[in-house]
Amino acid sequence: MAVTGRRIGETLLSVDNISLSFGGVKALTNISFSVKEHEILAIIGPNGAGKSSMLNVINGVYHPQEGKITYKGQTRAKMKAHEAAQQGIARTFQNIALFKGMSVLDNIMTGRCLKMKSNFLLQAFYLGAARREEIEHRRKVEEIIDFLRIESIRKTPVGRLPYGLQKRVELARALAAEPELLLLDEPMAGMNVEEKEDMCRFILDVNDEFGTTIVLIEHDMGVVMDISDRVVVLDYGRKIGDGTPDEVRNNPEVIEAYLGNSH
Amino acid sequence: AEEQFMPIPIYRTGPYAAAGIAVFGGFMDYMEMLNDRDGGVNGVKLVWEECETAYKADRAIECYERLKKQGATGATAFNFLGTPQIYAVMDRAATDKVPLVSIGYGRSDTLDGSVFDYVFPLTTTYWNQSTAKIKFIGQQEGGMDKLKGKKIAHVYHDSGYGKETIPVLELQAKKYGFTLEHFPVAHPGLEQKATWLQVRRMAPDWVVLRGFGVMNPTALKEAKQIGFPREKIVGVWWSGSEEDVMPAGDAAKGFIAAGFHPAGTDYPVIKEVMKHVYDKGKGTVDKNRIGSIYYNRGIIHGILNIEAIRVAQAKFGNKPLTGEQVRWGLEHLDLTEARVKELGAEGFLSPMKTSCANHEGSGKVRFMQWDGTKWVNISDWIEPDYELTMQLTKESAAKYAAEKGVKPRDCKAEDGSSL
Amino acid sequence: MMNDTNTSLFLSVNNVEVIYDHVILVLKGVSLEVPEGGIVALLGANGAGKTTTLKAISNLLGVERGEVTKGSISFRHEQVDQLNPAELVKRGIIQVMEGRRCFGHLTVEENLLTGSYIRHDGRAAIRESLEKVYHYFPRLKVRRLSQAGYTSGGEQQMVAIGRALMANPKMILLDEPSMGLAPQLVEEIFLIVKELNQQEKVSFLLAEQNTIIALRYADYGYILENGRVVMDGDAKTLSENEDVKEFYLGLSKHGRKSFRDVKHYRRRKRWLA
Amino acid sequence: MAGEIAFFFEVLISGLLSGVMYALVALGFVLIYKASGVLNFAQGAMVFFAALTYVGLLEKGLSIWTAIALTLVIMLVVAILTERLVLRPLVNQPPITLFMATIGLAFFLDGFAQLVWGSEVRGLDLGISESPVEFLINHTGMYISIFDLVAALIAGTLVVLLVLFFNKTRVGRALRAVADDHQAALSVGIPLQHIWVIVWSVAGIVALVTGLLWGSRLGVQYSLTQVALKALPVLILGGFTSIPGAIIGGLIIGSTEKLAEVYVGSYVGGGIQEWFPYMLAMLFLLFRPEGLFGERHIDRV
Amino acid sequence: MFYRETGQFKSHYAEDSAIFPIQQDRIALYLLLAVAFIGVPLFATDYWMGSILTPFLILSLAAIWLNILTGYAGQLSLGSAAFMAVGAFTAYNFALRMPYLPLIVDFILAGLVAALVGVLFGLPSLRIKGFYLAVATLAAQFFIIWLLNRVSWFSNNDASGVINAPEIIMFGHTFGSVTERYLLTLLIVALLALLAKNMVRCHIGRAWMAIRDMDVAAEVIGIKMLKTKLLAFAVSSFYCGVAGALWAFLYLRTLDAQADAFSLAGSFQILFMIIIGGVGSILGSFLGAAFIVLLPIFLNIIASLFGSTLNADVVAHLEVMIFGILIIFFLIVEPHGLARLWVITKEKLRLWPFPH
Ligand SMILES: Nc1ncnc2c1ncn2[C@@H]1O[C@H](COP(=O)(O)OP(=O)(O)OP(=O)(O)O)[C@@H](O)[C@H]1O
Ligand SMILES: Nc1ncnc2c1ncn2[C@@H]1O[C@H](COP(=O)(O)OP(=O)(O)OP(=O)(O)O)[C@@H](O)[C@H]1O
Ligand SMILES: CC(C)C[C@H](N)C(=O)O
Ligand SMILES: [Mg+2]
Ligand SMILES: [Mg+2]
Repeated sequence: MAVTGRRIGETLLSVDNISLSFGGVKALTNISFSVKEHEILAIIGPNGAGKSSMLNVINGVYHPQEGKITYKGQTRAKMKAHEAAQQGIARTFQNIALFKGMSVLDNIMTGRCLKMKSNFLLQAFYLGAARREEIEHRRKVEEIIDFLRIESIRKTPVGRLPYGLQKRVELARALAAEPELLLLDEPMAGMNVEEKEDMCRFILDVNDEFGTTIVLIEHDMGVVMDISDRVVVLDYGRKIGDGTPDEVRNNPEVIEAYLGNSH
Repeated sequence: AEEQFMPIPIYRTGPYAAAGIAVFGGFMDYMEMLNDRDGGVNGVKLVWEECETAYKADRAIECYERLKKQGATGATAFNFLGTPQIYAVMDRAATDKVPLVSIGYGRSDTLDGSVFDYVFPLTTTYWNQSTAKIKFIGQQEGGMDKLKGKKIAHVYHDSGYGKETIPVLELQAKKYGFTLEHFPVAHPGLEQKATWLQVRRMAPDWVVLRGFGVMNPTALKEAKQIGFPREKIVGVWWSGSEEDVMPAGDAAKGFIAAGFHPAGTDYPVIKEVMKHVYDKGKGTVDKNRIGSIYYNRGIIHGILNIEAIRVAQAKFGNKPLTGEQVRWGLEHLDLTEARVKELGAEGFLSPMKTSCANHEGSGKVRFMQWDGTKWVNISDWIEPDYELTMQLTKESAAKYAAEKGVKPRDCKAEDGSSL
Repeated sequence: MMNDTNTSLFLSVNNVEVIYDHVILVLKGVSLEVPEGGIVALLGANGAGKTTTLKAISNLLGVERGEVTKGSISFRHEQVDQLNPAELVKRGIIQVMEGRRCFGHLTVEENLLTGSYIRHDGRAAIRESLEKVYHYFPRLKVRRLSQAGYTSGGEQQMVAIGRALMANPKMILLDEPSMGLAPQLVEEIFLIVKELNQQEKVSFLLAEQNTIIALRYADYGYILENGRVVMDGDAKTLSENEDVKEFYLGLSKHGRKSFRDVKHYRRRKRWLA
Repeated sequence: MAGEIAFFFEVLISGLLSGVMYALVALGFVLIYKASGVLNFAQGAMVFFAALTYVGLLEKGLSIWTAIALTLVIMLVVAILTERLVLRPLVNQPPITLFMATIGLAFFLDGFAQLVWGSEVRGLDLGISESPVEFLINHTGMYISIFDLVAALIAGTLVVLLVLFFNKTRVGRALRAVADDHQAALSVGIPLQHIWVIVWSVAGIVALVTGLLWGSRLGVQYSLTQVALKALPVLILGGFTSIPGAIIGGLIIGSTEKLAEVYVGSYVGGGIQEWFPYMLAMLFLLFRPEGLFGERHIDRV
Repeated sequence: MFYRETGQFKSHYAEDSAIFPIQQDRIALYLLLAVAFIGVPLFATDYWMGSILTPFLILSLAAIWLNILTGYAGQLSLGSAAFMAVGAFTAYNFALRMPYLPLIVDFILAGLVAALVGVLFGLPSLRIKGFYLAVATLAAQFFIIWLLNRVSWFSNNDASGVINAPEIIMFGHTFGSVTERYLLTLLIVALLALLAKNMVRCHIGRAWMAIRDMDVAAEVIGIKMLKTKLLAFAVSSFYCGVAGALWAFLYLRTLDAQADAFSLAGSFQILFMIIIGGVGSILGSFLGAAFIVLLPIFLNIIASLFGSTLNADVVAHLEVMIFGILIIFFLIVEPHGLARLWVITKEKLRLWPFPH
């Protein structure tokens, strides 16, 4: 189902022959796939298949032993996590990685850290540029807060929020960086249908309105099949499928390894 | 009734509590005795208040500020029982006109009363004591000339207190031609193996020990473990209390320490204290501590501080006195043989006399040896090497005066005294 | 509430109120019952108070500065609100906490063994339970010597459930068991639940977001909103309720709608009236 | 043996033996760290408290063994009260909070011990000789004291016993679980309370042994609380969670600090053993952030 | 009832992100400042100003250092006192050797040098975490003090190592009296506290908190670990250095590398302050300092009231015990410190008289 105003473009990211292992455990073996601009790509696979590890490789948390990654035309074997951020890759985490001691607002504001330039002395005196900058970014963040409809919890410490809202705040934080590539690790885990619907809406809107490319991991096949343009299937570190939702749905190997017969 | 206020900046807690409790205990008991026996000093009752310093300079400052204005006429004089505390409070005391009394400790150059009006290192400064120690060692070796070529190890508490005597020792090493090595021991001095191994390697003829608290027994034990004879270790008087040797048990036998007063209860003044204080169910320490070195030192504190009040009363009248007035008293102490006897302290306190120029007043030191159960005197009163220390004192005091812009008093003119 | 359960009354929660930090009122009088051998689902949106309810039962609130300020909880006719968690586990109630909460530094197998701490029936019996867990979750056997902290999210979830099984419980409080599990595995877990329920007579109270599957396996359900039970009934009845269909099952009158088509505009829930 | 070489070995060996004494203190820390993930600041105070109670009881005329038994009972009571009054209300709080609570406990024990027994300095004679072993002097020229050898023996035995206790009982596993996550441990039925009482009691026993050995060295007095400082570098070097780590760390720290003091210290004015162990431990951590045998910090997203 | 924010609407984000968004709080603060700057000098005795409030303020500043470092940036340190010593000796040596520099410059230099040393000892934090780091920072504590003590150049070759601080002359004025010194301290501390507050509510503060709460996630967001951590060490050590200089110049007026405030005990004391006061709260630094500095003194004063009835030894030990008990008590009441207790009280006040 094509959505208006969204064109899938050139390849934004491609991973080539990535292999990653921890001690004896081979988390990823020879994985290659690519992500196109404005696309929503889902990665699925059984537990422990290496999906999260794949995201970690893409944004530099893990360094693969083999293979390379090409992002926006630049090829590299390894990068630091904050470099990935600088290049416009943002993400959320499977085990929520919010900053527990801070309020929702502050958490989202940290998402804009790369955009804040004033030096700390100015900040200390809260003068001119620093002050303007704070306020200007605050405005931007408030837009995101409105967008995700979390106005009422702005000042709440994130630790007190229920799980689902935390996930939403985490998304907000990632969005605050205005990323080109957004990596979402199980953004809908632990939500009921109503909340999943909301979340899907947000993801689609982000993709639509900001043209953000999205790679997401999700176990809810309903969601995956409905919102993604393409699906990559991993199984114990190997890629066993790559194609449109329909193709994947009917791939016998995928059915065998992951979907089971109920879907 | 009229009252004279004495601040008691005690330390009952921390690593050095044993010293604090006993010394101040003796001090307070002595005052209690006077109150009970004589109704105070010439009709002026003695009152006091404790403040816990934990042997810390910063808390000492707070105690000083808290107590300095207490009582009708303010604090009589502060006895901090700690060199760092004296350093820390010195300038304030001068400004506030409150005397500081440091009996057997403190800053050595404050002996020079023309510069340090308000500080009184009564009995003996560390510098003087140190020269007496070397003299004693010389005596043991059979003459100062025998010191030539001898080796002395200086094991000291690595603090302002411990370092105080380094310059004097250096001068003496030069003068008498002995080799000197310094071995610092960090506070509080729990672990000295490496130090004593080095001492063993140096194989000195004598060890000069300037410890405090737990550092002392530990040093003695280590000495034993490396087989260094304790008879060749000479300690400062803050190494020479029962508390310093008893924990070392056997290892302390034979150890020699300086002293400026004896242990024991066989002195009229102590008997008086027992009678007027302890027999009436009062008293601040455990009865069996009476007569210990620390306790007796506390009695000395009492005698000297109160005597200063008396001297000052003779001039200013029998009423509560200000610190400034007591200062005058401290500067005009004259404890003659006879006066000491009157005080019931014959053989307990050596006679002394202070002056404008000399705030120390006495300076004699005597050495005692631990026989496993008690301290035994093994020397006569030994005079320090004034020639050497006075020179050093004058230089150091002059430097201080220059730095601080203090104009030294003309003591010649005041009472004809000079260093 | 349930009407015919007096005979088999097992776990019952009466009008419980919970306050966090002395100021945050979260549960506003929740009552529910689990019959012996029953599987009861606790449904509700984020923040409704499901986790809090479970923790109130297992008495794990204390350590979060939460407090049951009203109401009572009884298990097999015994008042249990004052018992500490270890006692509760001994009596047979164990909770599988939300968010896995594995002991990161322990290996997978050690994690499982911690679950048998309260047992005194000998090594052999414990060994047997361990094998049973490995039988249910073969993946864990493969990873048994890895530190749990380094296993994948799903693997950790299996560890958490397996660990609870190791205590041989009579009643398991399962908090979001399906979270982060692959669909097959979700199915499997519920099958395991059913199996334990039928063969070993273990009762379950499960807080679950995956309403579809929860109602398929549960006998009875409660819907919690804002700290109150707003609806309860047989699983069947519930799954036929219009609101439940729309908000929890994602079904509209015309069957399942695509996630793509959802609009932000939505209908009001009837029970919020 | 030639003088200098013999001296070197003498320094080395005395260092190793002091290291054993440090390890003894470190053990107490390890126990509690293992069980709660917290550095027990009160360990020093416990050492002092135990030793003081023991000599206090001796002074009251008790025999050695009754005094030891009674002290052990008292340490058990301390453990129970600590669990009940301090730890239990603080379950699941961040480690730093618990750490602070142990500091409060340290103050309390310091004060309490002296309140009951007074702050006089007391000697403690265990009847172990401090003299150097004649045989070694005669044959190697080295001065190694009997006391040190006995202390090493006791410490070694203690370590073996503890390792057995923690590896052969289920308590060991439960302990580590508790250290990882208090709440989760509770949820699987690990009785935190018992575990903590057990561990604090064992730590109390270790404190008594430590207190007796160190106390007979230093005299039983307030400064005993400071021996804890000697244990800290040992801890980070060996790893906070490892009992063998405490011993190995102790040996390394003890020997290197003595060697450094003797061979380097003299060139820079001495007293470097105050900081040398810490520097060494810190540099070591740069290569192994969890110490020799400590558990790695798990960092995952 | 009266503590309400109803009726206070915010029309700008600037207003909302002000330090005290609620008007009552602002008024309270102004009152407090007025009391501190005007009331205290008018009515308090020298003893109070010089021996209680001055050290309290300086220690609050030191507590701010540790709070920035530990509370905000999550790096536990036990070397505070040594950094204070660095500051004190730096200021002293600049004052001694470059007497033409204004004293205020000496203080700033004290901070800067301490910052430099802080960064140096902060480097290991890139690899070492938690209590391991804490113990490793003891290396700084012992090494620095040893060095200051051993190299007598630092203390102008004074034999005892205990030296007097020079007169405080600033802007052509000699700060000789207690009141003047108190005011100067207050001014510096208030200013630095304000700066600290600004920093922690700005971008840099959020970056610190982020690495504290979850460093991996922080890095993924784009926060540079190296720079942020070291900046935390630098900024906080700056505070500590200034605190040290103030301590030596305005309070003790002596310098001694062995001073208690510069010793390990001093470091611990500062740690106590932030834990009791509230980790991650500037206000907490002040509350904690008040607790730790004032409580023992109050206990001691109260104890001296019993002086005649109770054995003094007993009282001394009771004091220590009660101090310990109070620490535990407050932790149990509120593990996150006094500042948090304060916030909760305010929250309750807001609801009062209607609970929940
Ligand atoms: N420790 C706590 N302190 C303060 N508030 C809390 C705490 N834990 C939970 N809450 C609050 O209690 C409410 C209910 O939370 P709870 O975790 O029980 O919800 P839930 O139904 O389990 O939600 P989810 O589906 O997201 O897990 C939430 O609003 C939450 O903010
Ligand atoms: N840092 C690590 N150290 C050791 N092993 C790891 C590490 N990270 C991941 N692994 C292992 O790599 C494998 C893949 O893990 P990953 O988290 O990528 O799985 P996943 O596909 O995200 O699974 P899930 O759906 O359960 O989250 C797992 O077996 C896991 O245990
Ligand atoms: C009891 C004390 C006065 C001795 C001490 N070490 C000092 O001189 O400072
Ligand atoms: Mg994953
Ligand atoms: Mg929940």
